[in-house]
Amino acid sequence: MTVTVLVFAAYAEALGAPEVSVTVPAGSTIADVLAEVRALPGGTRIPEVPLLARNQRYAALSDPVEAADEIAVIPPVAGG
Amino acid sequence: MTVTVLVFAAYAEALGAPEVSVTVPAGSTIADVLAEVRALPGGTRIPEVPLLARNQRYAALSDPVEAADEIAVIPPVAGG
Amino acid sequence: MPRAALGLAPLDPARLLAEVTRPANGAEALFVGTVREQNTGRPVTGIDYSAYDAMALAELSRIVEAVAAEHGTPDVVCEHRVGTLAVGEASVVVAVGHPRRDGAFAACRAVIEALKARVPIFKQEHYVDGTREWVHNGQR
Amino acid sequence: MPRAALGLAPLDPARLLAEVTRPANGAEALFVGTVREQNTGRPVTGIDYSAYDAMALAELSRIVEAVAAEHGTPDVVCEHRVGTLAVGEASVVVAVGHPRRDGAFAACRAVIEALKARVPIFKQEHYVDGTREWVHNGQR
Repeated sequence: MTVTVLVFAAYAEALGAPEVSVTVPAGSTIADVLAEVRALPGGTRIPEVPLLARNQRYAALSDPVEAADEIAVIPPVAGG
Repeated sequence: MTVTVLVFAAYAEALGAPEVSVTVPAGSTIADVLAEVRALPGGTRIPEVPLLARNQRYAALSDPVEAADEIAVIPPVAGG
Repeated sequence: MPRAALGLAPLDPARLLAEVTRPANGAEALFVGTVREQNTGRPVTGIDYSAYDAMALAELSRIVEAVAAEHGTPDVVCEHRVGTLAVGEASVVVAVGHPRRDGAFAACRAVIEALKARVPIFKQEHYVDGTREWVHNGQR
Repeated sequence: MPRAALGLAPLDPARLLAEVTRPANGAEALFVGTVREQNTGRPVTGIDYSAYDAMALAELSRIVEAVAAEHGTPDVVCEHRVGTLAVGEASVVVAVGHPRRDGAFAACRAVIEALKARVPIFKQEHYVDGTREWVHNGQR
């Protein structure tokens, strides 16, 4: 399945886009999606365990992913 | 010597005036002044050890008093 | 600079906030005390605040200066209102500007706590049934 | 009611303060974060704030609702600005109204701490020498 992944700030600069699509087998986890994102050009600038979100809530590497999910890889936050 | 004593709020109501004059011997302390104030009509509504000030700073019962001093007997505070 | 005031005019929190907002500061903390519609269960219609004016101003000035020195910022201001206040009106405003939020919160809190403990200001609550009562901070 | 917002328009602390001032409250605490003229010693000319907009608003809404429930007051509001901000401009305002000052301070502090830890907002500082850098709260 194809999963859309949102990236932000320094991570978007590293990947050259605010959003990327990756292909993973059905039954994959967020960890599998992240591995594909980190395999893209510039992807190694994303740490091995970044902040991750699924459908606008923080999520764990082990959480399952479905094709319709909005997955995000989130840089260290700076609000305030 | 004659000393002017300022009183406030419930204490002013008790004494019927915002300011009273009492006569004490030279060399007296604030305790001596307070004793005279408490001897006035209504004066026993002032506690034995109220908040006291001398020249607009908090003072102790044992502090000396001079005729020119501004002495105050201060009810429990309620600012804020 | 640290500044304290006591007066009859309505307080303007936005003006105090602007006063402590400077390029050196990254955080501003503001505290506003307002007249509640009830106190310890009794409906309140208003409050008369009075003060030992000269000493209250002197004591409040000493407080803002001490807190400013303690917390390392000049931007500590406090104004207290006196006179008759209606429910919802502000009786006191404390504003602090500080490089960091820890300092801003701590200094703001320090001013209001010292004010409540030490500044000779008095209040008489007016109740719905027409009675009035002197109340003080130790009763809370 | 608890309320959160994220937007490009300049923030208006006085409006948020008015929003949380109600007859049931005796205390209002306000926190304002502003752009400092320098950060870790480097002169700053401005900051770009950006966000994962939908999640930032969702997360901030969850925070104000949780803090309101925890501290027993509905009057918890927070607005965060995004876009390019100049030195001295407000990036965030938290306003809390509460019957008591302990609750007002604690709830106000809780919102800004949770926001800084959890809300997906990002910032890039612009320095006097023309360079820019992504910075984050863990660096402080």
